[in-house]
Amino acid sequence: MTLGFYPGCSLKGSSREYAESVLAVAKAFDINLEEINDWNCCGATAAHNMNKELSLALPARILSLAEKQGLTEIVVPCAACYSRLTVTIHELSKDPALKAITEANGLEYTGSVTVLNIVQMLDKYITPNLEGRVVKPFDHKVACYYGCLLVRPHEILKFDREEDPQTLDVLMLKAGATPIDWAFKTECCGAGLSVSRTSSVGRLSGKIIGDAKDRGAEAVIVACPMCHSNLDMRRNEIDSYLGEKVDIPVLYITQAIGLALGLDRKALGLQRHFVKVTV
Amino acid sequence: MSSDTHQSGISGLGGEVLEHTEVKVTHCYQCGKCSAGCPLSEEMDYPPSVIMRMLQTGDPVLEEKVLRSFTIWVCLTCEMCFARCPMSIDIPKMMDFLREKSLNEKKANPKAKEIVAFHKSFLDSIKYTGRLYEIGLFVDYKTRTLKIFDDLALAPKMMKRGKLNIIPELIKDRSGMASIFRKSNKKNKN
Amino acid sequence: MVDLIKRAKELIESAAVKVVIGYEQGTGNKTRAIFVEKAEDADKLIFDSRCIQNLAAYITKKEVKEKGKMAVAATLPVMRSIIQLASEFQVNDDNLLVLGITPESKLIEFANLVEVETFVHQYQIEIDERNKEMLAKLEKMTSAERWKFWIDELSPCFKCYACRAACPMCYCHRCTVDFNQPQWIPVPSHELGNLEWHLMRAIHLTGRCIDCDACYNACPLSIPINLLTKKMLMDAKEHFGGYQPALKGDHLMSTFKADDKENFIQ
Amino acid sequence: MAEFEPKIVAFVCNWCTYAGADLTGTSRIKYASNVRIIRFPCTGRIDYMLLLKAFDEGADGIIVSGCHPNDCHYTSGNFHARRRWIMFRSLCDFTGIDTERIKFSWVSAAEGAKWADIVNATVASIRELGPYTEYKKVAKYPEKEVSHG
Amino acid sequence: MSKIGVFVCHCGENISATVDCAKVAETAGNYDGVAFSVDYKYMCSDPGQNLIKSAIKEKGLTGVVVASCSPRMHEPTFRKACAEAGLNPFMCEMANLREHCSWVHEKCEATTEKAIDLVRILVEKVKYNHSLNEIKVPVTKTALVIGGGIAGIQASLDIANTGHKVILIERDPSIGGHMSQLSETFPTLDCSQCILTPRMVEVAQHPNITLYTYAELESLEGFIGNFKAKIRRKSKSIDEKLCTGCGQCTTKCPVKKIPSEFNEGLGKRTAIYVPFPQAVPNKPVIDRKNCTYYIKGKCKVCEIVCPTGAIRFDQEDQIMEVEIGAIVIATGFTIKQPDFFPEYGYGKYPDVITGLQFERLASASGPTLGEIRRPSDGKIPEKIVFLACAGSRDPAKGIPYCSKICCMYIAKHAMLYQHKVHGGKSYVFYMDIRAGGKQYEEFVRRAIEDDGVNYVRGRVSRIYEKNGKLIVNGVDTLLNAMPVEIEADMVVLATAGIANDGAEELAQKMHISYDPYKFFAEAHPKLKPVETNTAGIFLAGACQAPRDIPESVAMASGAAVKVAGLFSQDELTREPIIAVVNRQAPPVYSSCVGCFLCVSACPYQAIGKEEIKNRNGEVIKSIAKVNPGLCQGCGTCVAFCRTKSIDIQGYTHEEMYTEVMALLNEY
Repeated sequence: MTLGFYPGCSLKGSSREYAESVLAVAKAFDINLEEINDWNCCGATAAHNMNKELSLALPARILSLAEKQGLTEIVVPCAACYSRLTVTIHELSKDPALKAITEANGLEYTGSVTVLNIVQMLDKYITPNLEGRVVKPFDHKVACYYGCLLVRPHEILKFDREEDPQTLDVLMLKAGATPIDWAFKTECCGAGLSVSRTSSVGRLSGKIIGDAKDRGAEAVIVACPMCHSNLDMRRNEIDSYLGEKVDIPVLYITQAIGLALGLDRKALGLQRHFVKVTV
Repeated sequence: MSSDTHQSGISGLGGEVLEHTEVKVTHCYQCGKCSAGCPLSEEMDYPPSVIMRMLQTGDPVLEEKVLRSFTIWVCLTCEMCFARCPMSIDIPKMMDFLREKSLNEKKANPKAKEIVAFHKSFLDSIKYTGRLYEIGLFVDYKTRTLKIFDDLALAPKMMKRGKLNIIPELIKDRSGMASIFRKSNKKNKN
Repeated sequence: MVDLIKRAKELIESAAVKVVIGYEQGTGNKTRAIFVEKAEDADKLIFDSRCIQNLAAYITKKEVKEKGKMAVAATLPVMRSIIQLASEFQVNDDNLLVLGITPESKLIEFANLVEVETFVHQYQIEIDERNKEMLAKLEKMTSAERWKFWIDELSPCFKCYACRAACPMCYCHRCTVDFNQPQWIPVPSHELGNLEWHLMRAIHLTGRCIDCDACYNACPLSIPINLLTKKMLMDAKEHFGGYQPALKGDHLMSTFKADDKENFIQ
Repeated sequence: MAEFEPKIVAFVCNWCTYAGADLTGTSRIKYASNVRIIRFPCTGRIDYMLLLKAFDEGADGIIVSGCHPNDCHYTSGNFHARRRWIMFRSLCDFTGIDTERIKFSWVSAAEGAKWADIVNATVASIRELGPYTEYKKVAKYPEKEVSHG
Repeated sequence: MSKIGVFVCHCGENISATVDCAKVAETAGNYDGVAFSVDYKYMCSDPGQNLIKSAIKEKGLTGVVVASCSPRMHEPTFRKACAEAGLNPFMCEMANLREHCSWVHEKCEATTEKAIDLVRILVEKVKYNHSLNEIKVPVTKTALVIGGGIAGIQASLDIANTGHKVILIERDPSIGGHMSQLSETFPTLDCSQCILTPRMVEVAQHPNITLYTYAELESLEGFIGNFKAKIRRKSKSIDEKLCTGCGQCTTKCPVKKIPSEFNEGLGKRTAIYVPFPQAVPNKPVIDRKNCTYYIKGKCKVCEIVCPTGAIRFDQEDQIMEVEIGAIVIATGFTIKQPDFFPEYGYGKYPDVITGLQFERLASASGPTLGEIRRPSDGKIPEKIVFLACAGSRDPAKGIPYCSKICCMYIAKHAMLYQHKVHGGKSYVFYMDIRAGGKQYEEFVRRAIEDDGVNYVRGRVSRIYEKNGKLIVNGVDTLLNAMPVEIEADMVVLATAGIANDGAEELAQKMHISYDPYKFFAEAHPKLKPVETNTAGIFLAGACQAPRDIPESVAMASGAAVKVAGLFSQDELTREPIIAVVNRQAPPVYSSCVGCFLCVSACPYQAIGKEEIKNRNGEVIKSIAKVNPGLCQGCGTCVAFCRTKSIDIQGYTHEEMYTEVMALLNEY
């Protein structure tokens, strides 16, 4: 089976291990992820912070490309890209006037594309026959971290529930893990301020890692490169906020699943993490 | 829309907000749930509910303060406020609008220099390459902010882990990208 | 329409219905209604683009009802009329079987009116472009010009009541014009009587008219009286979010919303 | 020649506007004498045909008035009326009947002064407009008697 | 040919000062159909009235027009006078020459002309008037009260004490309602049950009150004074006559783990149970959903231990039909379970509870015997947080309106907590304190000033559990929206008061209207707060909107008076100003085509279907029919009817048409 694939910038760079693990897991279930040709950046936080037009135009280009390529379902592992694309689809469908933006750029989008975030994709195509395939149950206490962009705004994304969502936990349960009940599932990690306001990120991500640790999590499971880079690469700031060194590794959901499937650690890009993956 | 603004009797900045975002500042009854849940409210000069209040007054002085506030830049659009607002007020959407306006009117808060710079660098990066070129972004951002030494330790580590591309990823239709930027910027100015 | 004929035959033969109402070739290039009561007559049934007469106008007629259960070859407007009539308790599943004809001219038979309703609700009532323009043109005129327009248009009317006869919604046994204590509508067909008759018609059809144009098609003088009902249709949409025939739920004009507009009230 | 004195018919409900007009009287507030009040139990009872009839018979202006929303003695008669007025007005407007000559208002039993204002304002504006000759013209027909039941 | 008398009144100087009354009378005298016309100084005086009476007798008048003051003033007077002279009162009309003419215009030609017009209009109308007779409706002097909470109890007692019969039905096994669950009551802090239970007993013992608990309204038909109600008496599975309420069965019942409704799930009860010790009647019922016998087919312990053999497993629901003249609805309200607030963790954290649960904790008859102990581990909370508006004023997740009672009971809760837990700290997160009411504001101030409750103005964003504490993330909007974090041991949510489940169905059964929130709608927001727009059905208490105890009781007494007033006559006489559907000779029967649009237009559900049958009983036509008991005569239906088949007496098509004609065509 073939699904459309929009990696987004981070998966080509700082979070390539995410891409690697996504492709690896997909492959394991003979799902062919077809990359959108000549895709561009979705504009991320920067665009919608600075310029509404742009924040719609950029994703619109991606969507129209996908449509041209005849892709009806596209998998978008990056929660930020997922959010931008879904919001754009929503805005375009809501307000015909905005069609102007797409047309102005000689783009055409009729609205035939649906966007799947990674959890939805796993849920839809992999979970059903996951349990049978688990060879090395991921037997650890895990804190499933959803962050913001996966679940909010619910009115538009319509994914899981805003408070105390469950899909990741269920998924990990199936992979043999023990999801803990903790308090920071959907609190923000600092996302867009990663570079420009590291101090804030230290505090926000600190709280998250802190609570996960206090409740005895052995790993934090994420589905967003921004969350990952903050929780993984910003450990100095986090540790200094917590006033202690915490070495709970942060894994992408696809990496955890990959491990459960017994895929090669390198293929899943675990070596690329800052915090050594001990689990 | 604008007629709605008129009927709503909301004028000034609040009126503009209504016109561009359908957010009605008068909906807010100041319960403060947004400020209570906002992960960054303690770093803001005015927490979200206070921003709402300032807009409700319709007082030009306060509206000016809003556009010059640090709040609108430190806001992460994590959507927590919207998710929990009893009146379903789309504060993040309003923040987007306020940021854009503040930027167009050159009123961005000086404390937000880095944040704005980062966003600019980010957009420039994709403007030319179509995709984010992280090294380029870093360098550009650092030259903009002269924060040469922050995060300097990070780059090599990332490089070592193959997390950075030496060569930028380029998309073919770069002229297309350029035009998208041109068009939306033109729209933006008026 | 072969399958229509076939089905009509079956229905009559199996005595499932007593009469099938459909279209047959009329004089010249016109089609007219036919009441098939004998299987062999079913062969006369036709259906094509010329069949625009609203057959629902017949199903409330005493003479037809007396025949017993009937089946109607119903185009979209006819089905709409039927639902509206059902909501006004004029027809029901016991005395009516609907042989639907889809906009794609496919025969589709419905087990009951609920099914008809669901089918009908897939389509919005849309005023055609030509009339939209006409309405727009009229709205642009000054009040005085409109007055002149209508007086001129209506003065030739000689109250033949073909419009009333053709309209499925005009099923009342005693129309207000037949009311003479007091004489609401002047009997003679002069400007005033005509104006008031057509105004009253438009009001009585507000919230009920399904825009089938039967009245206009029936008018020997082709007076655009359907513009009046179309206007009501549009304003109903503008002010109350519009309506469509529905078996349950209240009638547009016998209900209200506390926030209906009142900017015209001092 | 003498100033044109418009004929104005007021269709009012018994519980609010009629009582309001009573209050205008008890408070001795003066207003134009052109208006003739016809009492109905409720605005919900007012038949739009009667408004047309008034024009037929030579009225130059019409006032329709009842209880404010939510104050209807019968809870919702005025709401029903209001919805009918909306459609009736737009039909009149569409057929070129001068809607300026039909004034709708809410006058409560406590608004004696408002009633006087409404009447005066209406009389003034109808004076401006002059006699409703257009309608009278078409209304003039030989068999006029027929119209009387 | 009608013979009409016109009587023009000078009202002293009031009319004659600006109107030439003599001229008015003279002109009127010349109208055809006018047999007598006169002007007189004071028409309403005895001589004036006698003038009318004698004219009626001598001239044999068929109609009268009195041209004087407003009919709203003297119509009854003059109609009475006519009646006394043998003329049908509805053949008398009044022209309003004073309020609508002489008092509002200057003395001049035009004013007199107007007066003449006003008289002419009514002379012409009277020609078309019909003699009408007052409508008489018999009254069944028994009231049905639905709901045995404090409102229903009060209404029943008040009606019963006027000497009329009352049937009180309650769907739960005992009366008492929410009030019986409360600990103390604001603003006096007297014990709820201490003031309530005596009344419950009084109800049970009152000779005029028949009490059916575990019973619900099945259906209702009829109209004011003449309702027929079907009541379903749910099977209690016991023979109440034999049961002595000894309690053997409840102590021995093996199923002991059922969450007690009365204790809001904080306590347990058995399958055969009495909801609470002071229950009225104090006799058990078997909860069939949980009873082992009904589930597994064996057990019957209760039957074995019952000394009087009162258990009846095979007992079935009974439907009984009663005739009543009036109904008081007092079905009360319920609370919106706050589980729609995941961020507050209700249902997830046992120590996040509702206000009603707190009442049970604070109540001496409650599961903790009045000690404030948290459900999770029975510890006494050292820090407690109260959240106002947990559902109220929250269009997004809860309800848009203000539940009204919460501000007060929160203050009470905090107070009770401070009194019971010395050294405890309590916080109240609020947005506004709504303490309008006698002694209410003072009460709240006492909580803040004397008992040291910390009121924080702001809403709580979320609550999560950490190390056995409930972390409450709030904000203080009075300190520039400063975040406030409290590590609490227990959190109480002031849940919203909402309409009872099933309110909608009940309203439809009784044909009364309800508001968007399913609360029953009063007939007039200001002037008819306890009436519904169906004559003979009244409202009491929180079924109409959230209400506190004093308000509920006041409403109940109000409703009771309305019922008593209704029962004070043997027959209801009503003005015959009602709508009628015309009838004609066969085969037409009526010009009504039975589209029944009038039905939805009628504000009083007064229009129904009438089926006209032929000799063989087959329906040949169904037409609209107005119920004279329900019609209030607004005439809304009349303006709707396309065939003009429905008309309203006193304001008929002909009458109103004639007025317009007469007005505009001078003689």
